[in-house]
Amino acid sequence: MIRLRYFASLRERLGVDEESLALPPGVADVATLRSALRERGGAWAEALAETRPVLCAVNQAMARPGDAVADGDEVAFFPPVTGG
Amino acid sequence: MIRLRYFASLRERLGVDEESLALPPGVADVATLRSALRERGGAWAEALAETRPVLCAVNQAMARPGDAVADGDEVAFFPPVTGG
Amino acid sequence: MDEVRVQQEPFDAAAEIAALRAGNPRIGAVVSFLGLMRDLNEGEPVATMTLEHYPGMTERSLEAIVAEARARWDLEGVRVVHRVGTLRPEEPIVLVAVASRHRGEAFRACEFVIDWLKTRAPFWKKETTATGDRWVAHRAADAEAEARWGIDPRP
Amino acid sequence: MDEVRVQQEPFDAAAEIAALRAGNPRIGAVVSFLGLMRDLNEGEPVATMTLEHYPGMTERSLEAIVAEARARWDLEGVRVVHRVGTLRPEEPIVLVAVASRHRGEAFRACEFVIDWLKTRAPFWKKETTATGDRWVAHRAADAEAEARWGIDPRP
Repeated sequence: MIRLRYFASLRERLGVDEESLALPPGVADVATLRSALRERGGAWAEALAETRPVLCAVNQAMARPGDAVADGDEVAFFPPVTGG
Repeated sequence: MIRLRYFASLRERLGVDEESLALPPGVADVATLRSALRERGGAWAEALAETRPVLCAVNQAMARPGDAVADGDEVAFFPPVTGG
Repeated sequence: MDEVRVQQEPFDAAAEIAALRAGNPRIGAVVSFLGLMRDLNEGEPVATMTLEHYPGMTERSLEAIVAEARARWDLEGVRVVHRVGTLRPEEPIVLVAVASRHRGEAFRACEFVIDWLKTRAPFWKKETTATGDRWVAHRAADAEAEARWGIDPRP
Repeated sequence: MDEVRVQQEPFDAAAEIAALRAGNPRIGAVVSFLGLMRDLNEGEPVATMTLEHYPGMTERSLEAIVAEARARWDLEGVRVVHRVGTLRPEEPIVLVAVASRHRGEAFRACEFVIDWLKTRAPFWKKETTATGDRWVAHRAADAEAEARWGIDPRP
């Protein structure tokens, strides 16, 4: 199982702030996880489209598309940050 | 007459903080004034030696050696500044 | 000493700076950045702003930014306090205060911390305007400001 | 609003910054530099420091520096407060606070003002150490810091 979290405009678009998920088959990194979520269609396909600037954190550290995702991880998706 | 002022280490070396002076003959700018004061000899020759980093202000604005000095001016000599 | 904090309540910048430099007579310079809520963004009046964050990751990312500043410059202390929740115009959003022996290091490190914070710390602003709520868009200028500092080894 | 001041008494940095930004919701950034007396200079412990200045010219030169900063950057306010007289370690010597809409201008202008002040404002420091009094020497680093900003039309 992985824990998924969504923040800010992405959370609003998807209508969910967090969920637990069995690691889908073929998912080994951030890019394949994002792609698997896109396949849910609708808001998911739109909000996580490759052209959208979506950031990802794995275990609360910024991650790149090629970074590994494994069972037990906390993975978050969110828009570019705007604090400060 | 011009009003002369001295500050910080220069004031201490010369033992005077201000004086009034009739503009000496031949003095028309900062460089010739400094040279005329050097001719007093002793501490004056030493403290105002050309090799010393002495700054000058004419009428309370930083001045260069070629800047004019005229009757009625306030002229100050002092070491490089160290505030802040 | 170093400290990073995320809080709902307003902070007291003077008290933060006093704590930063207390009992350290080696400090010759404190440079601080105070980020304030403006009443106008992209030409439209803004009534209130709500700051969302990612609890846990926020603190970790601020600590990582401070550690990076420490590695780059010789500093005596760094303090970052960032508010979340609802704010009004003129209210402080963030304080970054850096103490060092000489001023150059404090200026560099303070600007570095806020530049990295603006692109790496998980905060998001939502504005309430007369025409409704809107999420604030990431400024291209912030990405450029971050890029000036070069790349760190982490992603 | 802009203000420059030279005074014997300690100043309240928080009150100065509050006055700088009071009632101006356009301000998004305040960058401030606080210069503090260190207990050690060039390896020797310093007990007290006495600051001398050139009354009249000091205020004029600070005003000229602020005017130059105003001409170079789009600012909402600048405040400079400098102490004279006798100070002890950890005491604030000078505050430079700059307010602007966005942070880049405030960082640039704040550092510019303190860099110019360090080479152009008529203040002199005398330190009291265990081995006697000594005038502080001008730092070459300060001349270099000033030179980065380029030459102004005045001498």
